[in-house]
Amino acid sequence: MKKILSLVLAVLMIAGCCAALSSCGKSNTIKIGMSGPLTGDAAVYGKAVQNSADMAIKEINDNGGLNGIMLELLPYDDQAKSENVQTNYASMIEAGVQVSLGCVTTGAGMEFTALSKDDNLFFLTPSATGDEIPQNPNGYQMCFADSNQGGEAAKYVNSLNLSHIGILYRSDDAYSTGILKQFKENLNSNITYTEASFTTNQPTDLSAQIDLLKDCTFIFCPIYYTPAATFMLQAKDKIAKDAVYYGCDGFDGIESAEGFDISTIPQKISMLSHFDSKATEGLAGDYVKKYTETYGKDTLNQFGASAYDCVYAIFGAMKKAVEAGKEITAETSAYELCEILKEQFNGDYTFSGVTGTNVTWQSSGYVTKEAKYVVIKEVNAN
Amino acid sequence: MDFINALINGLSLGGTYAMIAIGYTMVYGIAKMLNFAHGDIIMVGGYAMYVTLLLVGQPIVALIAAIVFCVILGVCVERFAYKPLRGASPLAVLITAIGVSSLLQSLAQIAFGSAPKMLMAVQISGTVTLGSIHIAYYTILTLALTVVIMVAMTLFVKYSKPGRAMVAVSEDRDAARLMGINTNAIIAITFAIGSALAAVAGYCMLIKSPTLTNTLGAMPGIKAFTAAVIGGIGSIPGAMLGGIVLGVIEAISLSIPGLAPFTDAVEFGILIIILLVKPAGLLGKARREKV
Amino acid sequence: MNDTQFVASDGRESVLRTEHLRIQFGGLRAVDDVNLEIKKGELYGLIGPNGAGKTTVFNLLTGVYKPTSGKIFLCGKDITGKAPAEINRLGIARTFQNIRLFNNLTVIENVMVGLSNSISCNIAQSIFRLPRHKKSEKEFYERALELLKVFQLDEYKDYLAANLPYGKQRKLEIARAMATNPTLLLLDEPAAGMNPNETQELMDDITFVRKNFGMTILLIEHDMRLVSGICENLTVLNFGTELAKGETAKVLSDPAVVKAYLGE
Amino acid sequence: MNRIAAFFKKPFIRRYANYLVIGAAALIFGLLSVTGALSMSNQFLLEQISIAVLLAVSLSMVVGFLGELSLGHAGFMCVGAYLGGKIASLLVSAMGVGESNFLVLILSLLIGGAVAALFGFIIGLPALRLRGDYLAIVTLAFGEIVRSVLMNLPSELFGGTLGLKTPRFTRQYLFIIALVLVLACLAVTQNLIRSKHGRAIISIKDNEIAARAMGIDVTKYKLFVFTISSFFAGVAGVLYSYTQSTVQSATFDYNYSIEILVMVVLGGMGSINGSMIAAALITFLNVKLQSVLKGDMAVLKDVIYALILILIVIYKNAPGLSAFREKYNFKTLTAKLFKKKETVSKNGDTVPVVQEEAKDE
Repeated sequence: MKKILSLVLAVLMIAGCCAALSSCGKSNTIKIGMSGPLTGDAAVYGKAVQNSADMAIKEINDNGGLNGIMLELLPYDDQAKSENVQTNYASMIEAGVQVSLGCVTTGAGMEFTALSKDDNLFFLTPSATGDEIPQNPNGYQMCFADSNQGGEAAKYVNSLNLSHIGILYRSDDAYSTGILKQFKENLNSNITYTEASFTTNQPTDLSAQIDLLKDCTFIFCPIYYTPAATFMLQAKDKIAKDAVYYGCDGFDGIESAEGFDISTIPQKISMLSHFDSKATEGLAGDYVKKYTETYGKDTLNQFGASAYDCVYAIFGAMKKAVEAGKEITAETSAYELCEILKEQFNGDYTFSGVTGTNVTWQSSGYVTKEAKYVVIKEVNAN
Repeated sequence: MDFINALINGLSLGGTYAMIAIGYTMVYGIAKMLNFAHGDIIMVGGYAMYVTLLLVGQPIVALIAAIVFCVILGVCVERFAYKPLRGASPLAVLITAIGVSSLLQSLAQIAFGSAPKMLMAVQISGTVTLGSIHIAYYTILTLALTVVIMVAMTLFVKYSKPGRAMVAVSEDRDAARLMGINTNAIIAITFAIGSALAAVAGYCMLIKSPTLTNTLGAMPGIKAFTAAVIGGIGSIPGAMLGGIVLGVIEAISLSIPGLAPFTDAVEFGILIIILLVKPAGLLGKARREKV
Repeated sequence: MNDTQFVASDGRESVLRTEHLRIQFGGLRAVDDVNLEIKKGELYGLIGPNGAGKTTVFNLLTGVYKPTSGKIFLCGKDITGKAPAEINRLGIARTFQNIRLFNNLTVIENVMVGLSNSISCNIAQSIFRLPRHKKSEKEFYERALELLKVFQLDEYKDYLAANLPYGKQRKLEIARAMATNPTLLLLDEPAAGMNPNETQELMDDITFVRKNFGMTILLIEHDMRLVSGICENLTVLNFGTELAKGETAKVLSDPAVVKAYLGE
Repeated sequence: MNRIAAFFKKPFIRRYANYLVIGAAALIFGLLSVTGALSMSNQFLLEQISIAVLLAVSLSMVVGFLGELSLGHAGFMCVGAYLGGKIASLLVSAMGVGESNFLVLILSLLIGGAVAALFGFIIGLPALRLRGDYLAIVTLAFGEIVRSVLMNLPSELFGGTLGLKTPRFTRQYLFIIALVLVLACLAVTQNLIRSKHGRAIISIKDNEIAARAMGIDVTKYKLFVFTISSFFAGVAGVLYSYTQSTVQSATFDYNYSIEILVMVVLGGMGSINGSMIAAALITFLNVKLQSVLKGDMAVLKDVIYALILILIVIYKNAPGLSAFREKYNFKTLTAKLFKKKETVSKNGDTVPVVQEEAKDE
């Protein structure tokens, strides 16, 4: 009995302080929710999304918000694990979130898609590329879906009339295996490939994978940029000097890793992406300059750029709806706001931002925008 | 010829696992506890190298700084987290070690941010090709360090006074205390050596691939614990053998494309088979309970 | 239960018989060519200097060690090489040189563990609390209490075994062994570390057990006063071999035995 | 105050106190939930707590009573989640019933639990020969093997890296069923421990050689404990699959097994009530910290959790602090708090009314 009584006291104490902290009353802002890896292995991608969304919201609020109504970001940490999304989703609903950026990773995103269906909570995900993420009417993607990213990449590789390519992918990651599956389906049958895979448990030592791929002159890497940088650094004198690394949108930000001097990599590095973190002019250039000043270079990547665009796309759609007579206030429910935004996104709403110009969305939630073939670095001259 | 390369990769990978495993097995032998935070000492050593490189820029100085820092950290962790629990149930100490491990990882993320750091200055590139066999310089250095450490440890345990005292304490702590051995000092020395080896292991990992994140030490720690058990927990030569065996299994499994995604299953599967055949590990001596 | 009735030399039924019992650890023959013959209801002594192999014989009889060669018969049935649990079910119970009680169980629960095989109640009956469970638990309690009374331990029944004083722990071990309803009881230095009146109390318990339960007992003991007081026959072991065997008084006066024990 | 204390001390209440607490929780929260008064976050919280308690009680059988260290409990949960989830999704589509079909839930619970129990039996076999840390690493290895294999099987089977789609039971009722299963597991565990088989299991933990000498069939009991423990871990896994829309093997890594072990150890070895309370509190703490610490504060969650863990373990277990613990433990605090009236016992010295706590079976 002693144990039970003593610990019930502890429960009340904790509940009290937590309840007090979280219910900070109904402030008059439009709340934008976000669930992403703010800690753990994938924290660098989650942090980029959180920082960029904050930056966009500050800019919008600085020049008046939505007709005087300020926006507010509620970023929750899910460590890129699907079992944590449930708690974050409930916190969002109870904090009065009206619109959201969904999840940062595909694995967690699947859970968010299912949970948000009944509440009709609108989400525009910056980087959850799974094909099934936007399957419900309230779901949209700012990033390419695996299928079209995999398809685009295969189309590009087919055009290079190579006979053999290497593939480096992460076998325990939904993003990597999702794109690779589509890539293989669209690859010409005459192109053979050697596959090398790694998992979260072997992120640093890739020597076995290098041995498998050392004779390939073209290596397709549907992986995020941290393991990509690791592979390139470790393989720089083992793989042909004029080989080409070709990645997808996860590749962007490879130069931002602190201490990583990309010129020491002899091979060419290119990617299919909707953002180039080396941009200097236009919207992308402004974003890169401002982000680097505010948050530093080490979390500058396309996850952030895409999140920045998501906030502006939602804001643009809301502004357009208000101009068209729709009424949006801090009290508008998530359900109503979703209907308003769906009307815009399924309609003729076009958005131009850091990751694309004249971007439109289909009612299926998939984005149509021009994929850029971005060369991060040419083969070293010597 | 791929097999040879895979073998060489396995030896260099096994070398790093062996260094970490020696730390695990010594601490287990002496303090009868599983120091789950041992893997994270590697990560802390990495960040110590990162800071020193910013200040001084010399990899060798960075390594020495990392070793010194890790030794201090290892001894402090033992002094404040484990010593109070001396005599408590081993499970309690295990849970504290788990707490220390997650504390080190989260403090590292607070101090250095979540983005990975690339320690290019530490990285050693360049390979030697003999016919179709490629041996990278870092593999040679790792193997050299592994051999040096193995020889040093074996001599230390056999011929040095603290070394023999360590063996005595691992055999029977109370008896050793009666023989005038200051067991607390010996346990502190064990943690110091274990942490120093962890720093060197961190160095060997970073010269190969210089990516440093706050979760760098997590999985290698578990692999090293597995290696220590394969070799027979508590036996230093066992830890060395277990580390090499595990490294080779992992490298070979990764070199076969179809098998690569199943590498974890292959490694742990072979571990179970070894333990079923030799319940006390390859070199462990089965302690027969006196009836 | 006994398929062939072994009749010992003086007509009484033989409970335990070993033929050329030997066990070798590497080169060392810990026990060599031991031939015991213990008859029903007898209190047989097994004495010898330290390291003579007495406890090793016990471990052979109870299946903890497998003999290198030789046979062990219990009431005529060959039990060589069987597992400890099975040997216990066949009728041999033992105590240990260094006490091995169940410290997280109370005194009465320790004895109940001994009774496990004599009162049937399968796992399902226990989990679903079928009537068989209640009945068996009552029976466990009563029989355990009865045994504790025999050894004057009933007032400590709810103490944790570890909290008992040394002498009482020894007696609990015997009570627990008795609970397995053995045909042969092996006592490994029960009087070790006991003061004189505890030893006397122990002797009374042993004689009580022999009389009331008709128990056959094989006793390892150093205390000559205890051995000569209650053992009819005994075997003297020295370096694993039988030095002398037979009627207690005659053997104890044998010069070879005196020499082995007391030296020159 | 004394009447309440007296009420709690009646033997019947004390013996079934934990059943009553859980039953009351199921009833009260169930009514709240059915009438819609229970918020979504609390429904999710109750699901997570009941699953954690189920895992803690089932692990305490192996770690607390049999005394064997298992670091692979999440592996059994993974088997339950994948097998049970797969059966559930097949049945839902085959029978064309809704995802919250009660019959499908029961069937998948049984099948998921049974398959996990089979793996428990298989893992029990090495347990017969291995002890302590060697067995711990084998259980950890088992967990990692299950995870690695299930994830890399062709995606038609178990969904590959994208995870297995599983039906989602309605939030209103799932935690009630989960609490009922906790009661079942508690009943099985306590009935088992408070019987001759329980005594046999504890005797094996205390002194295996003496247990064998007393005729205890150590092999049977070890295998049985591993099997029944992994059955309930499998059931917890199926329940977990019903709380998610996709089940992913990354969830069931060794850290999850360690978290369950932390609950059992912090709860006090061999004390079922302690394990349950620790499981509920740790889950509550984790969820609340996750929902409160947003944005840049998120990283503080692990720091706080780690510090609480280390301090509690050192406070509860450090031999040096035993004097400190005596002075400031709960009993003396409540004695001062409620100004207990002292009764003079027959031999003259004052005896505080709050009785020595009964041995916690």
